[in-house]
Amino acid sequence: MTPIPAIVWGVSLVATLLPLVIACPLFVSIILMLTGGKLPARATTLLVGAGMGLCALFAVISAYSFLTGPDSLGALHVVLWNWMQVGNFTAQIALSLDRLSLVMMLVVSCVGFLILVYACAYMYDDPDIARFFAYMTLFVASMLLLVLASDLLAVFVGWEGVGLCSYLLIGFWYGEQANAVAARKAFVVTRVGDALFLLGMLLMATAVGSLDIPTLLAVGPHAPSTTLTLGMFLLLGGAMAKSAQVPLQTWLPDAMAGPTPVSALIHAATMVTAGVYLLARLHGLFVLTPAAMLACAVVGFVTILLAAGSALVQTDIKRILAYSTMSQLGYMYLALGCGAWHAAMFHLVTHAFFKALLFMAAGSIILRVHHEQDIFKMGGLRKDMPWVFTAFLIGSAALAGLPLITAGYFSKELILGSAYEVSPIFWAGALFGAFLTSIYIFRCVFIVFWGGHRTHAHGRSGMAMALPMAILSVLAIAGGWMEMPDAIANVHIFSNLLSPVLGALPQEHGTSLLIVGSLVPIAGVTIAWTLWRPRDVAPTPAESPAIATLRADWGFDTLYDRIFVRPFMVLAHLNRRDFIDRFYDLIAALTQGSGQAIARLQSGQVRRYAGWIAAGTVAALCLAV
Amino acid sequence: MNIVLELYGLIAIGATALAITRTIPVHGLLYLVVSLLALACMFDELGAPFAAMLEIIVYAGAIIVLFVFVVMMINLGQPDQLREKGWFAGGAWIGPGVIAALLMGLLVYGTQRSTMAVGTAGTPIGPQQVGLTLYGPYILTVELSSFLLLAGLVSAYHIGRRIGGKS
Amino acid sequence: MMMFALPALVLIPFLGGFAAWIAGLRGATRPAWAVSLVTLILMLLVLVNVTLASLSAGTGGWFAHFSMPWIPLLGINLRFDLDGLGLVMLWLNALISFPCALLSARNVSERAGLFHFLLLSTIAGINGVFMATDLFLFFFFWELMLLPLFGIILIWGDAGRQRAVLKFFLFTQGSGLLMLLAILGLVIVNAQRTSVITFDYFLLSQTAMITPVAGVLMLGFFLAFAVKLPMVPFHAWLPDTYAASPAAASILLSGVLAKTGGYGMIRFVVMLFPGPAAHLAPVAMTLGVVGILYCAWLAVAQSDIKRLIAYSSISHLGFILLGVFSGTRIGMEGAIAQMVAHGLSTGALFVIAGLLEDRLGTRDMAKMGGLWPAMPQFSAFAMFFAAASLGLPGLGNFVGEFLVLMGTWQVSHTMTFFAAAGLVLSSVYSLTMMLRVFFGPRRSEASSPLGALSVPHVAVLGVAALLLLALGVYPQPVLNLSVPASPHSVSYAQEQAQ
Amino acid sequence: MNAADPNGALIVAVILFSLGALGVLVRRNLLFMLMSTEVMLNAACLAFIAAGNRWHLADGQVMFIMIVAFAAAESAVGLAIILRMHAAGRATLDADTGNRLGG
Amino acid sequence: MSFSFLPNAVLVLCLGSLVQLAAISWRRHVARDAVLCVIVLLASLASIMLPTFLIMTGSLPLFSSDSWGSYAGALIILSVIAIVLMSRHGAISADPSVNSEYFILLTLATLGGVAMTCAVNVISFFLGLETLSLSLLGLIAFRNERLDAGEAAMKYLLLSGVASATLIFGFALIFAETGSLRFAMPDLSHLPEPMIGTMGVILVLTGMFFKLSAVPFHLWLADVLEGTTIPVASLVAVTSKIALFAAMLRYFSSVNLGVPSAQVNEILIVAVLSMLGGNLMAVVQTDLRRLLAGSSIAHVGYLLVAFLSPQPFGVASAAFYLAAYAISTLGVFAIMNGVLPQGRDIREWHGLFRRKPAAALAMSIMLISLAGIPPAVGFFAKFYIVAAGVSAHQILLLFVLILSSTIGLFYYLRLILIMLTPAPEGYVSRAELSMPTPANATLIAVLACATLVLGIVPGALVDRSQGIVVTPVPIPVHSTIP
Repeated sequence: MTPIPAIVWGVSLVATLLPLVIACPLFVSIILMLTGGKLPARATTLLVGAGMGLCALFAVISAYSFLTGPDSLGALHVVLWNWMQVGNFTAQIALSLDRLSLVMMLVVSCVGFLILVYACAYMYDDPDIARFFAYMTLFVASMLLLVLASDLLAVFVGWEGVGLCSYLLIGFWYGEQANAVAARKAFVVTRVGDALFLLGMLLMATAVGSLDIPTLLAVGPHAPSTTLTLGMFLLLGGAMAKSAQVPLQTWLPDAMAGPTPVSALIHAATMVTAGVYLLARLHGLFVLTPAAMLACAVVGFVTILLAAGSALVQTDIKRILAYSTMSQLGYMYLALGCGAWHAAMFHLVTHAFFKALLFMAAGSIILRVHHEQDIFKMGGLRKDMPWVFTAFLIGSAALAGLPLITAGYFSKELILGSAYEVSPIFWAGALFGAFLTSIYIFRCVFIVFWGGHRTHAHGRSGMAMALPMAILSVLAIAGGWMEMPDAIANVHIFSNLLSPVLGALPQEHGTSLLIVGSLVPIAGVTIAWTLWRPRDVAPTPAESPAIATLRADWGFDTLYDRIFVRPFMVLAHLNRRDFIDRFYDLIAALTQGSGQAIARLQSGQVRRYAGWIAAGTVAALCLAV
Repeated sequence: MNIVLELYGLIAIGATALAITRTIPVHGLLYLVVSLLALACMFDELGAPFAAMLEIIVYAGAIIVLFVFVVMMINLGQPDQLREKGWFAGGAWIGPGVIAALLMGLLVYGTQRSTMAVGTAGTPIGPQQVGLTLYGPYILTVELSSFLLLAGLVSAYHIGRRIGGKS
Repeated sequence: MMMFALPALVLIPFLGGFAAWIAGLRGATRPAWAVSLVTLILMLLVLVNVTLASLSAGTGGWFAHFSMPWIPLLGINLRFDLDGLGLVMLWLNALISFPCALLSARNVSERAGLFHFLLLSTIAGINGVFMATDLFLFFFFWELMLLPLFGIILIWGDAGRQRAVLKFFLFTQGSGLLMLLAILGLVIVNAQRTSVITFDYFLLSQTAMITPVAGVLMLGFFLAFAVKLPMVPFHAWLPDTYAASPAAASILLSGVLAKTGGYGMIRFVVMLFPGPAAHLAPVAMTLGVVGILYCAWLAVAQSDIKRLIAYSSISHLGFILLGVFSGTRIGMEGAIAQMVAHGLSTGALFVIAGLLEDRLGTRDMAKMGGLWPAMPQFSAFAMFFAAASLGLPGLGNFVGEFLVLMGTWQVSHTMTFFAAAGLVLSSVYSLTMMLRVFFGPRRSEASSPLGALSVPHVAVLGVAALLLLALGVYPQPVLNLSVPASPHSVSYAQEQAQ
Repeated sequence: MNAADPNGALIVAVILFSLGALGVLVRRNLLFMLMSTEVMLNAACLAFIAAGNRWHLADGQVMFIMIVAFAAAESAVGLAIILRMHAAGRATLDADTGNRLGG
Repeated sequence: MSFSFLPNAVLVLCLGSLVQLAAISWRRHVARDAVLCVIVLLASLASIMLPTFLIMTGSLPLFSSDSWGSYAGALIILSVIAIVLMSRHGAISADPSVNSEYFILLTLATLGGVAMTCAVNVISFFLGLETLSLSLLGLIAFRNERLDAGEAAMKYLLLSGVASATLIFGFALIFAETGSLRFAMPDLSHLPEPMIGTMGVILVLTGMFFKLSAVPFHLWLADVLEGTTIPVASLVAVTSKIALFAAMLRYFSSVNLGVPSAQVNEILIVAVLSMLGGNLMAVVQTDLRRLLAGSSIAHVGYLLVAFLSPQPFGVASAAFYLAAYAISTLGVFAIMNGVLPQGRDIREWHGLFRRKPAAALAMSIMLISLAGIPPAVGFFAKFYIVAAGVSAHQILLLFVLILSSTIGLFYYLRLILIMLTPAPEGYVSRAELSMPTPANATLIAVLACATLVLGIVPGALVDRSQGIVVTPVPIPVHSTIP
């Protein structure tokens, strides 16, 4: 019998609102797609604002009522319908809300809302604004699905959905060939990870019989450990590609080709952290596979350093931020690898705040200096745009992790502490990364905002851009106060929130680590000041082959190009006509040739014909002998 | 063994070999007549006097004469003879020679293995016996053979007739 | 009523085709077009009727039956039976045939009547293939459905069609003859066992055979279907043929005709020879994987958009092979879902390619580029179907590919790994196509005004998109319905006995 | 009269048959080719007569008569064709040259 | 009890030819002679159904009256009727006033063919065969002012002379070994020395293969088809082959061809060579008639597959295939004759669909039938043959059959393709489209309908062909003198 899809509309408010959280942006997107750009810009922005506002509102309400509700420590399950059911395999489209997904949902919807408001102003004059927001809202919907879905396969829908939107948005200004190429690159590289993710799911589904995350977490530990390890490695591979971790990081810097709000939303605040979120959700399984965890930590560790090194020599403001994103994601992976789920999630949240802020500020700058992105062509913007300067400074401080006053400080300290727990090498490397971070971001700050004018800024950032920046500035500072080490203040709001899901916060460490961790950013800022403080001569980027390599992502791009892309393409072009086809042509030619030969027997000379008859007879007589 | 039969056979073979190698058609035809006469003698030896007579009368007498007529009508001259000679140059013989030799070898090999007992042979099958058989069980084939000849007649008549502008 | 519905599904399009031909004799395009459309709608109504009746019969069995003697002396009957698989395939055929008829108006300006006759005859033949359960009848339709297509491609095709069509025909007919051998071999073996000459699928399925014989016979069927599907290395006919075909033919070819191969694999290889098929499975699956990767790789290098889609199509069809031969229920279901989804998505891509060729006068992607602003709506559709084709979750193709991979995983991890690598490559060629055609700066050659999409186009593409979306988010009805019925189905045997 | 040996006659027939075949293969003159086919027919006649002798049956001679009838008809038609071709303008009796059909 | 009789059809044809002769000797009138010819043929066709008129008891059996003979005889007569219908007076000869002989020769050829199919004695077979050959000679050279026709006739004459001589030499060897003129392959295992018998059979096969134009004895066919007129070409390609194949089947009906032996191996090899050779040869031809010659050779190969397969499918499938082959090949020739008589070069056929759609459609149906694609009759015929082959486990032959029919598809389809496409640039057409005569048009229509109807509803013909049996040739009471 045809099973009737089990649409269980929850009786509770949360269960009703949760699908709506996803549906709001989705509907906006569909409306924008169907109207096909015929809506005026104002209507579009209003629609987007309303849709996203509702989305964020629903998210907040449902979060509130969940936390105050009866099962706030557990999870709330909303089954929408049976997706597919073949044999004993079932996949459902179901949403589940627990404290982890709640945090992520809030980040996505609220930060998303802010960025979209900002984008309304940023993109107002673009003729394709409707398309832009169609993609953006679709992205938010996909991201929310990724966050809320209860079944890994449904997570994968969101996972690929955000990938597609990312592709579409990177290539939003498709008129430039380079943008479209960058978009394709981003999609294909993350697709490598997606394939690994898919394989991991197949493995888990076969081993466990379901992809439902609660079931996975419950039944998964009983699976053979090799299976589990392999599965975790595969999922880690998928997560890494999405989060632009070494060695699958090459797409992220190129992804800056998209409009800046895109970079803020997708390539800083939300999508790239999906991997972190996924691993955190599966931490129950992850923790059982030390090899995968170690690999995760190493990947994070390497990425921190490589990306920070690259960021140090970039000239494009957005690329600096892109590398910094990679580097910061590296911290999260390091934390995950070290089993510090809280730390990873906390850094995820604070990073979302300050990196979105940085991108918005950078976007404002770019918009006001005629789409100039080279920092060496800017300068002295401090006076032209004081508010943007302030916002950027706050973001930079948080990124650098200036002690006490920034959100980044607290989240980073949490990671450093847990890294030290696992290995001092991790700790030292991460610390060095933090040092580099403060250098490169303040290099950017000093070059862009101090010194003489090298470009002319115009206009003002409107309210729609300023307000989100202001809110995020506050969050970039105050967000950290949710969770403080005992040495400073006994505030554990964040870890308490997540503990029911992620387990208790591990033991804290002495203050010595904390002090070292606090001094390093300050040292970095000082060095940056000595190197790039305003001088009479305009600063120029240092040039040497080594630096060029560093700037080009340590040569990863070239390497991949040489060993993967080019051989693949060259061979494909060589074989464009398909050698198998040629083989059939050969057969055809043989047929034709033998036909010619046989036809040539008919020389028209009757003697020869008779000769063949006689020869045939002789041959047949030979059979008889 | 019958020496006479062998002798006639040798004559027939020799004459035939000469007949097919002549350059002048009339010479060839004359050797063919010799061959046919030798064959007729063989028929007689084999106890078929009626067939021997027919061989001489119809074959040598009628068919070969037909050939002679045609040779006369076509009237081939000296150049043709020279050309015929040229065609016999060495290489032309190899292929046909090999095939014919193989054919002969295989068939002789086959017939040699046959142990043909001489049954009631020796008593000739005279014209009367042939006549009775021909007009007895085979009467219908006689009837049919008339249509064979009719077909040959009509064909030859039509082909030989001039049609079109030249007439 | 149900009794005659099955032959009606063959006869209606065929007779309708005749009517269209007659209607088009005067030279006007419109009447033939209208007759053709009415015929298709009529066919659809019958199909709806059959479906409704079938749904009440539950899933997994045989729904409808028709039988009539044809050549009684040889045990050949006009026998049709319908199961879920057949029903789903019929639906696919019906759905794909609409765009072929609807969108033909533009390309086919002369001899429209003939065109519709040939088109509808092909459709009738395909319907027959999906229902025939007499092996001779099946073979008859199998060969018959190609003939009108031959005419369509030859008369309305592009440059190079002669070579392509010959290649197509030689491949399919040659392999078809192998299948004929196998059919007759099966019949003779059965006749030797039971001393009854019959071509009946159900009776033949009970033939007890020693393994080598069964294996050889199965191979005959397998090769015929492998060529039609096509499986690497028998794919060489496909790109040429697709490229040279007029839009309607390439839609039909890629959308349905290739699926007859997959259908045959299920019904006549796996179901009829379960044992030998299991032995063949590793080879077939390996070739499936090779096809997925090799043709995806070739697709990347193509500059002709139709060839690109053609190679991508072969690549996707590798999944069908993989699923069918995985020997798992889930893989089989996946293969069926993949057939439906691939039919829709590739069909739509060919609609798009045809339209591009129509508007730009070229299929060379080097001469396209930057078309999005000129035709945004159209480009959005293209993006959608490209996404479907690269297996975006939420769209139909993903369901098929995922289930196939899942089925394969239970058999071989290595193969699954390589097949999944095909997903990466599919994103490469799909996005390369988007990049070269729609993105980037505008090429001067393509600067002619392109105009908006016509209503039929929007309708066709929209319906295809909706169906893909529906299949992607709620594939369960199709998965439930499309369960292929076993020839040994108990309930059916009982019904026959009555 | 001695008993004739049909076996020896058969060998003579075989040799004659091969000679006829050789003639057809080696000669380019149509007239000689026609003659050679007559030789082959003769060989068959001889074989029939010899076989008739072996089994003491008149059937062999009956067949001989039929063959002679056929040979006469065939050579008549053949010669007619040669004459007609000659008259229609074929220059020589060479079978190898002047062919219009073939290829 | 043994009895001798003349088959009705032979008798009617004999009388008919005499009537025709008498009519001519009275006054020449071409149209009347054509009609007379058709009447004679129809009468002989009708007479096949009737009981035998003329029976002579107590004599040697010369003819058989089994269903195989009747079926093949009917096919022969029908094909000749078709040939008469497609004969146009202007085309048969330069001077239509002499065409009366043409019809007599056709009657005589039919007579020979029908006699062959019924013959159970070497002498009657030989006479039938040579009557057919001599009539064919006259017909081939009928346009005797043409060098082409003369050359074709000459080639046919010489080669058929060689083949006939070989054939009767073979009979002579068998006669020498067995003492019997029974027209049936001798049971070699009962001979003291089977080799000479085997050699005899092989020589007989040479003669038969020559007339059937099986590879490597096939070389004359293309030249003859090219050199003569279209109706005569179809007579050569269809009628004479049916007659010979029917006789050959009868000759070998008494032995089991499933047992390997020299002659079975020869037939097998020849079948393989014919299928491949004929098709390969046809692939490269640019002259339509030579192409059809290749096709015809290939079809002989297919027939030999049926030939080598035992009952029940063997004879039935051969019977069906002969009919299918006759219908389709005659159809092609009839269309050539009616629409493009000068269309030797296949490029002349470009764009026929545009210029003469009905004819092009009919031509396509015929070609599809020859290629063996449904819904034409050739499809079922090939199916039947393959069934026969499968039931006889002729694996090698079947694979060759499949391979060669795939090659064959190529040129049949290329022809259709040519008719669908306009002529290439720069090709100057020399052939003119002509309007088929009403008789020819009717013939084309009938053949096209037959191709389709028999293709879709082959049941009736299958029933007919399944009922066909070749009665074994009776062992005669020796022709002792009464």
